[in-house]
Amino acid sequence: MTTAVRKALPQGLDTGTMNRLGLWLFLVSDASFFLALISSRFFVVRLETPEDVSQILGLGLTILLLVSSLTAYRAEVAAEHGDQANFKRYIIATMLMGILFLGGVGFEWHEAYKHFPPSTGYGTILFTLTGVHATHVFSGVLLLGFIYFKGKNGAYGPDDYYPVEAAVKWWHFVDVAWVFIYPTLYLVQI
Amino acid sequence: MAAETKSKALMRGNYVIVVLAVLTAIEFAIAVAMTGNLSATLLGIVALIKAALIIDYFMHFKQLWTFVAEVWYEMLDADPDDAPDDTRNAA
Amino acid sequence: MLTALWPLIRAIIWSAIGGAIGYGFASGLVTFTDPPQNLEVQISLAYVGALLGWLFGIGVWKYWGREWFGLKPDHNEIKGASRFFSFSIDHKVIGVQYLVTMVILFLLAGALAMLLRVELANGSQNLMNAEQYNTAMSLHGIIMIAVAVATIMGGFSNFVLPLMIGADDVAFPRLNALSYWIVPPVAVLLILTPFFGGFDTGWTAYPPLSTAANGPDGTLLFAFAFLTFGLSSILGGMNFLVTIIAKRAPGMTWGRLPIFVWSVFAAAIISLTATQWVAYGLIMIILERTTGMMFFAPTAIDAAGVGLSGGSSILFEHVFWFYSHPAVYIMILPAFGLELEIISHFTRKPVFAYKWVVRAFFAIVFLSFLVWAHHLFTSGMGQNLHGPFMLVTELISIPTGIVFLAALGTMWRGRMWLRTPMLFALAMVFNFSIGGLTGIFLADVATDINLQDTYFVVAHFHYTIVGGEIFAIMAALYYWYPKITGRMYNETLGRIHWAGMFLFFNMTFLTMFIPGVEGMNRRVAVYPETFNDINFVVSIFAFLMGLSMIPFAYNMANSWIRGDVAGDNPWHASTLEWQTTSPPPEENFEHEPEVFEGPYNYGRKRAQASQRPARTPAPAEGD
Amino acid sequence: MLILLWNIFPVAASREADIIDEAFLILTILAIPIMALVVVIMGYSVLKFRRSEGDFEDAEYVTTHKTWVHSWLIWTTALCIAVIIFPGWIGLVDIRATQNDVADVTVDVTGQQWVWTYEYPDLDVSIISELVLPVDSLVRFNITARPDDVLHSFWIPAFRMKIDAVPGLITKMDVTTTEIGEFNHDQNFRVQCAELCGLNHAIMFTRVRVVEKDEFDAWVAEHSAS
Repeated sequence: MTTAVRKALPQGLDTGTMNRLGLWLFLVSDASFFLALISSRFFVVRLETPEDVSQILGLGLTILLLVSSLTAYRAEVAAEHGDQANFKRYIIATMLMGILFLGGVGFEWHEAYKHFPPSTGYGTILFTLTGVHATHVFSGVLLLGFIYFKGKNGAYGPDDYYPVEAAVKWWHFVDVAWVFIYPTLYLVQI
Repeated sequence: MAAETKSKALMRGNYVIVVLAVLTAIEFAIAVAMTGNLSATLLGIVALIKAALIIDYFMHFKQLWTFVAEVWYEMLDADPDDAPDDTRNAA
Repeated sequence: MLTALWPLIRAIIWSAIGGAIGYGFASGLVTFTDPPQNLEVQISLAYVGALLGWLFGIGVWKYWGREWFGLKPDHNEIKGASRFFSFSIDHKVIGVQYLVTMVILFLLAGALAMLLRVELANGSQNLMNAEQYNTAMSLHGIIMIAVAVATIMGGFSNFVLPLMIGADDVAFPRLNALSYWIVPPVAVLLILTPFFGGFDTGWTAYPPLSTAANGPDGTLLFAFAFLTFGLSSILGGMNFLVTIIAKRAPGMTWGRLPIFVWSVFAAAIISLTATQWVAYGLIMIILERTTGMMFFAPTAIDAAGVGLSGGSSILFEHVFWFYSHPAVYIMILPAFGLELEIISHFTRKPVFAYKWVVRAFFAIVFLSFLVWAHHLFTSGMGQNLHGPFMLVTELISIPTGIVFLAALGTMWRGRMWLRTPMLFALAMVFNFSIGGLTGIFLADVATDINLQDTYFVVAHFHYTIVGGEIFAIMAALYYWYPKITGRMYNETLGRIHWAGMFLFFNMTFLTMFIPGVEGMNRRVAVYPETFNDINFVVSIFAFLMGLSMIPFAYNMANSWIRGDVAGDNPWHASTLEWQTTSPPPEENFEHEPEVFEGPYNYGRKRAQASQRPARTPAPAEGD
Repeated sequence: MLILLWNIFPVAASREADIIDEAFLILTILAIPIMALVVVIMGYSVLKFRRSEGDFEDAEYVTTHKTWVHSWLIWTTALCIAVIIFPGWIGLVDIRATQNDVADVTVDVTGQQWVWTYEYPDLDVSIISELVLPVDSLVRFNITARPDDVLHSFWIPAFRMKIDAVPGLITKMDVTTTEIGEFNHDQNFRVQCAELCGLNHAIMFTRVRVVEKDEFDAWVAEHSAS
């Protein structure tokens, strides 16, 4: 650990790197919010999951979101390589899946209201977790739409695709959150 | 990243999604087969692996990691005395 | 004058419009719900609307949002006095905005404390009824918490930190402006709470008291205020982390960072992550109040009243303290940084054991996340948690001890110059020793069982936060006053302020330990007559301490206009912020500074006698 | 100084109170020299190492001193561990020592805004006006709050013991009474709510009376429902 091995320190970083770093830190911050959300489930209802929870719907939502992550990744790769057609196609596909996901959550809420309304322990947790997550999905759809409308005329090329990367990263983050929410809400059992 | 060819990047995405699908199937199987704390722990581990895959391959985690590593190293060994002496002014 | 205030007036108009839209929308919404009358939903959405309108009006759209839609942001007319009332992106303006806001809030909450002491001067009811007392007490608490968090992390970090690392601005200037401009709505909300029935829960807002259906709506306002403030804190934390990592001047290696920068870095990590937890706690309160969710109540109970399923208020206590304990380190870590910084410059000696202090800061950050449950020793949480949390809590005294070693070691054989900043820094070392040592009594389960929720706790945290942090803030205010205003404060008044505040602070709060040990509980307007005498004494001292703020306020305001011109570096300090003009030009430094030596090279043989000014070297040839 | 401190404790009327006061005293005795060290070093520095106005000569360039830092670390760590073990850990174990014993008297306490209710399930007594306990006995309190009520905290300053009353949760507290006393003579014999519980939080207290065992039996006979 001497001075000799110390690598050159980056000082005065460019705006792109700063933006990336800022986004990462915001994601770290938001992740701790989800950590709080998920931990409250184990406090309020422990491992209790009612039988009325629709496992099919839960699995369907999970698959939808995972596949949308792939399409978002493909959109980013396309933008990085200047492939305009694929970029538009995959952004649209991701957004559609996002909207479908929101529809699925809406259906879930409709069903859940009958079986476990917000005045029950599990209902409280379900509505809060899916509500917060759906808000994130909604913001992700908006961001992707924004990127689409700005980029459909070729605004993003191999050198300046950072906005695409940022929107897609946000989308992946929402996906990661769901990766933890899914077992927390649907799969654990007493 | 720019050095990576497009087909290679896309292929990697496909691999990742296949592994994610398999892990989701395992998750579901665990939930069907087991209950209680054991099930919850295993589900947590699988979810961690899935998240790690997405974070690492889709979100390019090493962007952040560079800085985390640097800060970690520097906070343990930040010393004004160690800073290399500059000789430009003295010359 | 009116033209200078125009951005503010525009923001107020827009927030009224936004509030009206939110209220109308909510009124439409609640007609579909059952039961249809829920005023809290309307208050909530009206506030959200008003907040968005406020931000829109102050300039978020004009200077920022337009850009996203391909329109040209319009950012050139902000000059002169009006920049202090508008969405200015200059970190120095934002720093001044923060500092002035926080000093005003500090004096306001201090006045509330005086009211509380009038009520507490004897054991019977004499000024306020219980409801008014609870509201005043809660407001004093939360406003002071906001002041304690934001004065350093918002005010000094903004003004000084970019200068110290030789940057032209923070990493995200517009985000920085946003994180200031969501603070005034917080202050307005808090000041409005008495008109919505007050809020009677203390700043801790433990449910079920804070979610009680018959409770006042003021609690909802408080929850929104705290939530908004948390958002500001998160954005600020993120901004400073990126600034320190990315915006350092050439040659400003990590080892050459002034110690204050390190302490802000450590505190920013906490405010980035832990604040989300209290946000969730407050969201739970808001949801439970507005939509009838059940986070904090058992959903099924047996005959004996034991909850069979569902949550309990202990959930909130955990989530709340998972933020609020680390939050005291958001307050005190930068205060340690300020203390060491000032002691070093006023003894003309480097910070002793710099490397160890940096390590200690990060050790405190790490440990601070593991100690929250020491606030819950008497809450009925699982008994097996008591031992581990006692252990970890007491371990924090080890890195804190390192900071004391550094302070004492820097003083030792230094060449001390006792000006007001130094006097406050020394007083802070003294006060925080008492604060820290009495903390051990509260970390120890056995003594905490008795002392929890007594005046011992009140005295202890006033020793750490007022005696520790506010004293450091005062030191920093005097220290950087010439840099911020370009003028020198009045030394005599400064010393009078110091003497009064130090003396009467200690007399007030040292005395306050006694009723705590003798069994007087906190947050009460009336108490058994045994405690009459001692409380009367405490009240007298507290008023005298309040009086000592008069020379302070006068000095700050008067010297800004009439003070002597201070010169660029009145303290002959070596760090980078003193190597530019006072106040600094808009771009901070005439030329981008390049750093050749550590921050505290006092007494070191330099290659050239003129090297210290050369920390901002002349432009390279051909420039 | 220490005698002064000793006197500020209110009456210690239980076994637990003695343990807690002892812990407090030990921490105080440990804290005073540390405080003195800080004050002495600081005071000496202020008096000895002054410089006059306008003198900007530097002090010696000393950045660190390995021996000092290491020995300081070792000493603080040793002190810290000592405090964790005693009085921390040992005090904790001492206070909990009675948890598995059979209680002489059991009292079910229910808190609500702003009244405490005491039920002696074995003795068939239910009362809100005062809490009466026999001396030299192990008293076990089972404390809860009404399910639709708010948090309270059950605290008797004379016994130094305190625990929250949480809706939906039963918390337990053991007290071994050692001294006779009553509120009218010493105000520390009171059950005081210590967790802010709304409007009348300050006056949510009950008188406590610790009496001889035969007097307690007579009291029970008088108030028993059967």
